[in-house]
Amino acid sequence: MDLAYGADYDAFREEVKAFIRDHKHRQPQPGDGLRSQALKDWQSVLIEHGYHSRTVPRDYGGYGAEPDIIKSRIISEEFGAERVHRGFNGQGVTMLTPVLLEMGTEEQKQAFVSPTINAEIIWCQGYSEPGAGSDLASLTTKAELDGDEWVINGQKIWTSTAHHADWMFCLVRTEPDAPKHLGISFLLFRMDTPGIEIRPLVDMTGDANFNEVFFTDVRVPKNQIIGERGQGWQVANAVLGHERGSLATPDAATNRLNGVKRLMREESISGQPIIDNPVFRDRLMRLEGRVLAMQYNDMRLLSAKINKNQDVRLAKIIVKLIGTELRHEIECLGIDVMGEIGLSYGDNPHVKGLGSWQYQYMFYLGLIIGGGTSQIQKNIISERGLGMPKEPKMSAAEKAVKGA
Amino acid sequence: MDLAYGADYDAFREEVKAFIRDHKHRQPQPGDGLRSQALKDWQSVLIEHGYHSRTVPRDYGGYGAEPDIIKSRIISEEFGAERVHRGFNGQGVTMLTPVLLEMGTEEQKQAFVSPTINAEIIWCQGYSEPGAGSDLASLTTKAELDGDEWVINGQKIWTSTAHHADWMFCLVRTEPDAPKHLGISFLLFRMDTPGIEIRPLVDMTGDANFNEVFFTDVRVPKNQIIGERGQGWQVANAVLGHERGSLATPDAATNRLNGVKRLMREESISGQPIIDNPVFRDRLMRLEGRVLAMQYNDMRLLSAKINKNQDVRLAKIIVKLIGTELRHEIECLGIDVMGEIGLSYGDNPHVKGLGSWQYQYMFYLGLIIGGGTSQIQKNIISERGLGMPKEPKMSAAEKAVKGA
Amino acid sequence: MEFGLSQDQLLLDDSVRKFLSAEVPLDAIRSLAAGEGSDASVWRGLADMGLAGVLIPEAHGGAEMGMLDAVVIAEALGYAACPGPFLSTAVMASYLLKEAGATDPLARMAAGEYRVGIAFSDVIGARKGQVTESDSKLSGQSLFAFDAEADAYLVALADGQVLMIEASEVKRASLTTIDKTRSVCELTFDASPACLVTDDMALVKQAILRGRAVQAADTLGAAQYMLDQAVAYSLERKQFNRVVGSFQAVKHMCAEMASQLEPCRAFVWYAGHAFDEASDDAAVTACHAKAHLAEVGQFVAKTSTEVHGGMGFTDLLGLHYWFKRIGFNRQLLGSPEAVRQEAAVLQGLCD
Amino acid sequence: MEFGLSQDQLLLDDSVRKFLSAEVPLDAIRSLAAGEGSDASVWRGLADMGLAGVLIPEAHGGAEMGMLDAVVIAEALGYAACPGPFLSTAVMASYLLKEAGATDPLARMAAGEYRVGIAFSDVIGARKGQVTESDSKLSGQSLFAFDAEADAYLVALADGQVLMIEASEVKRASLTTIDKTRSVCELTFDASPACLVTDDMALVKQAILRGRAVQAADTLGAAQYMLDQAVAYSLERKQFNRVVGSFQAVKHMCAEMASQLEPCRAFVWYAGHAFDEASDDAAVTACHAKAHLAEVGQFVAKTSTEVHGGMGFTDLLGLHYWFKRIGFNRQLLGSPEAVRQEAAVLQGLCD
Repeated sequence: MDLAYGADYDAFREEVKAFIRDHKHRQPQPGDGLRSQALKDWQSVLIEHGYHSRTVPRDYGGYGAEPDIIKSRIISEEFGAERVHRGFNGQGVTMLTPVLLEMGTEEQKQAFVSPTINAEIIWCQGYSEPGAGSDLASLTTKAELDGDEWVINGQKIWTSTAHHADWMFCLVRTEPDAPKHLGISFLLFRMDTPGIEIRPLVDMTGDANFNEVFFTDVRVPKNQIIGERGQGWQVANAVLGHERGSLATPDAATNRLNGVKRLMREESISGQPIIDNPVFRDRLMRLEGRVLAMQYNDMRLLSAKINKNQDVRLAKIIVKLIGTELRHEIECLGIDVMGEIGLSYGDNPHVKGLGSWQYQYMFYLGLIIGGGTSQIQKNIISERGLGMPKEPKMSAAEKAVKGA
Repeated sequence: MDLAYGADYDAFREEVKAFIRDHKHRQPQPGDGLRSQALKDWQSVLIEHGYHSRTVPRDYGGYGAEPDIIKSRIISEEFGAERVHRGFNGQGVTMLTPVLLEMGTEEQKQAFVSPTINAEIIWCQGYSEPGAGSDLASLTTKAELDGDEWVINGQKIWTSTAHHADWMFCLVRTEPDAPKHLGISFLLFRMDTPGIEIRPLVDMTGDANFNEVFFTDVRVPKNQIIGERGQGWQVANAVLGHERGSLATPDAATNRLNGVKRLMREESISGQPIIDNPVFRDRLMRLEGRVLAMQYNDMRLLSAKINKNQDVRLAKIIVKLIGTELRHEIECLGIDVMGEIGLSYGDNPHVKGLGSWQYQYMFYLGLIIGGGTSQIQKNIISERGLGMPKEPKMSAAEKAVKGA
Repeated sequence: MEFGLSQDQLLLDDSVRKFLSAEVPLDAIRSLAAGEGSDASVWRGLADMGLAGVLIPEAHGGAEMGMLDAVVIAEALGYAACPGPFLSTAVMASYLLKEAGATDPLARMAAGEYRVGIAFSDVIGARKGQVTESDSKLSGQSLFAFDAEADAYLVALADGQVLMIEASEVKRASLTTIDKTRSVCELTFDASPACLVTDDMALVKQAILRGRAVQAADTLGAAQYMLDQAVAYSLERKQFNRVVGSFQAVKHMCAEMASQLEPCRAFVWYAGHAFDEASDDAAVTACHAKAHLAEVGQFVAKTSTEVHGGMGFTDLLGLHYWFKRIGFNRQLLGSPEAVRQEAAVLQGLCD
Repeated sequence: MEFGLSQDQLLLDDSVRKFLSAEVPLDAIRSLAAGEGSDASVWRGLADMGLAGVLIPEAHGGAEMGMLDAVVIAEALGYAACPGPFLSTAVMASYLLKEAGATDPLARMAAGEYRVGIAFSDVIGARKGQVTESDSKLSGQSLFAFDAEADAYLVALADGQVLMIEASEVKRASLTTIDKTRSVCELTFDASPACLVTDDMALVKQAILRGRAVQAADTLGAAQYMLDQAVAYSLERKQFNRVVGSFQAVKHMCAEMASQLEPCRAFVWYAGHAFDEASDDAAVTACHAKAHLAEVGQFVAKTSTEVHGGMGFTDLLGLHYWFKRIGFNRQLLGSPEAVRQEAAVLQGLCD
């Protein structure tokens, strides 16, 4: 057990600190949007210094460093501690870029990587469909080849940045007769292609965090495909795992827990500081114990990435299930301790700097469901983590009876 | 809503009170066993006055009253309040007697009912088998007809009074080629029949609350069968439902909760009465809310029995699941509030009059599992209570793969 | 002996539910949530059925029913996520004004023409700054008053005085909460003239207790709706070639919801009945019912949303209106912890 | 940077587990529970491997390892439900005597020849009547001392004084608890001569904290055993023509156990390590680890038993020894509520 990063890394940390000190004033301000010059400039500065797209090769506009998890962690820690803008990290950056680098043609890499990491192309992801939430293999949006073009018809849902995006990377069924997992292709296309309609999908928070996207005879050049026809499932899966882990980071949970703690110290009900209420304090401490467990679990995962000598399969696949649930419960405590005032929402002046517990409470319920419901997570944990059998498939006869 | 029982019943209650006042001194004492004359005498007195076997016809040795749920309830309340011995209520009385009365031949009723309710024959029940816990239909103990006798081979488990019993009522497979539910018969036989071996089954409490019973060529006269060959499943099911409800009565839960409350008022830790600890008090109150819900649910069930105009199917089938879990948690609080002393067990002097929380904590875990695990209960509730589909059966091909 | 609803109560339940399913469709809730339309016509309709005057004596134009009836109505209102001042005007204010002998407004309240809101923050859980009274004039702020459209408010001070004040005499700022089917506001008093209704703290406490019993029923209704929806949705929606309701995990989630919820029905009935019979255990039962339903409701709200998968998270099915109503009930008139503490105090287990 | 066990620690873990699986089979636990046999040979074996002296300096014949090593050992001991005075003698007493400079007994303790028990009831949660000291003589009762076979006891008084007393000087009554793999007794002092070890309350607290971290690891090990058994049993046992482990409900029970338990591994490692590094958060972490493992352990103990169905309830598989060990750890050195309260005090959140 050695929790120190060592002298070289300490030096690197100083570099990062110095960078932040010197450049902090140039970061985008709250009002600056996705399309602002301020964001683009900041993005360039970050890439130039290796604090964004660090391992993307220089040939494609990145910084070109070797992967180094500890350096990534140090950057993350220092930017987090100083609350400095991390640059744009949409789905194009986090999910498509690795796919392009691994499976794209040279031409595709040249065309897309640099504009993507420089926030010149904003992407959205078209995976989920209304009939295929936890079950991507049964997606039905289809693309048929007509001359030199794919013609797409169907619908996507849970498309988070569709209304801001320039392009979409999308899974479509191209071989309707192939077995389910083998008939899918991975296409790229512009969002202003005729036949695309975007409808915002308002959710329980009242915001439209997601969209539905409808395709009617959308025509896409034949070569805008990553990988081979029918390999889209494999292409997408190469990065899907990445998404699942990132929904529930223990750092954020720690921050929110400390937020509740602050709230309980600062606020009083009937003249008594909330922290003096032993029942709420016990709930707080109970949650703190759970947060600590996830925090050290995360350090173990980080260490396993660096040292590659530990089996952390189980420690990894439980993070989404436990982490999202934990966040949901932390937010619930934030609500409960405030009594009636805990109901405040939106423009209610009592929401003030306390943070919107109700918003996060609902948003984290969304995350418990999204990216594989808790039920799917438990299936995965029992099957991949504990070696238990898969759900038996129904016989054909029964499908006929139960289906339809 | 009318919670009064009415004048007639008030008069009946007075009768019961008077009986108790006049006869209490004759009840069996703690040392009197199953075979004691004291118990038999008391049993006679109870039957004679209609406080036991109340609805069993006089021809078969009972009191011969019409069923009256309120009177039963009043008897139960008054005997409970005065902690008076209810007489012997083994499985012969509660489970076999109704079966005999409904499905036995006249000869069988004459032979068995009176000695059973008079505690002259003690019965044990042979349903469960090691390979068929929640799945009675797959029991494998078999009986083959050889001349005028059934020859039984196999094994039973969870046989609670086997070591005290004179007779067993037992489910055996008599038609091996019939569909699973249709090949079972309901037999009666003496426990001293050659070929029966009883092994006590020690459980986690340290006691042997149950037994295993092994049969090797046990020969039983052909006519000792209730119902027809192959109908044993239907015969047994006629009374099984009765057992499930009785495992978790809210009155007992209320008593135990009041026990914890008393404990918390009487005991102190570090000079502080436990009841002054707000965290434990909150747990107590939370449990009290849950107990009250079950208590009024029980009144609703009672009322439905009397008035027969309410649909209480769901209210009824959830009792075992919720009731056993609730008891388990009440016992847990009894342990937790005592700190290290809460670990006391068996002959430990600190157990004293406080009641053995640890024993009940484990015993109720047994009841959560026994008589249909919580998983089976939830299947039943979702299927029968909410109309959701049954588990799909595996296809024959898959059985071949997964089975064996 | 009959533990259950009378024929009259079953008819009441039936007619309220029929009215609500016709008059409060999801679209009406959506409009109200969007700040369009009002609950005025629904409230008038409910008043025409006698519901606004459920606790008001016939002599004052009310229906003179009991708390069990109020509980039956509240369950139906919760099931429909119905807006309107039932809790404030028809239950808490009606009870308090009647008991205090301040019967003047009762007839108009029963007719659905006069709404009386509740501003009890100082008693429920005071924050910095309390409302003070001097010479029948109020000063200060009441942070959390319901409803926002009331014609007048009952303001409870920490010392147990209750005053009634016309809405026109106060500055009223509407407060956004998660629940758009109920309205809440902040009242600011500036030597505002008010009228003493009572200085009997016991009446305030009793009004709050009755409010809690009614709220428990409201949560029961809302949670029952969410359970019904979850079961129905799970039998429609398919994943992996099966209706999701055939998966054991989903079946067990529904079974757990039903198992926790079903006993609550008898519980809230008794909570109402205990007031009608003036039973010794009425106060403790009301607290326990409120706290217990808050916990069960939260479990059902979350679990039903999960059974709905992504659809549960969206606005499309409108399920969240019930989720939020249950969340609102959880906090209103005291969080579960606070209410359980009171149940302990009522039993003499602590001060 | 490496968060995890060193090669040495992995070897230690491996060798302890091998030793225990050979020397502490279920039959040995059964015998001990039946009051037959003793843990003497196992303890001697563990001492030969250096475990009895894990925290004792080499100068005094110990292995001079650290708290992380102690945690690794404790997890293995819990997994095997191994009897013996590891917590009392090897952890709490070793630490306390070493820090207090009372080094005389250390060599014999490290050799496994001298067992020192812990009688801290008056500090952990005093009942009526405390132990008093006068002129180096003890009077009164210590209600809950572990272990029952110790050669001497450290007795902590409410004022922070710790005295050591030979077992021969006290009246010792063995106490039955649920857990037959550990032994507990009641000590009665009657002006019994004892020897002052320290009057530094901080040392008592530190010893308790170290005990808690080690106990958390013991629970982790025991719970991991119960999870492993549940998965294995569910893949063997058939019902309704399927192995029960193929039912989604059973799979999810196992998934929930694993999800709660797995992060505890890193948690207890850090709890041990924090003492070795003298980190500021060592005390809070130890409390949290102990309380968290108590809750997770209870969940796993119950759920694993349920997965085993009726077999889990019987003595046949011996599963209940682990169930009870987890239950024992839950209460020993403070119930979860008490320990969480201490975590709050340590952070200055309350007095």
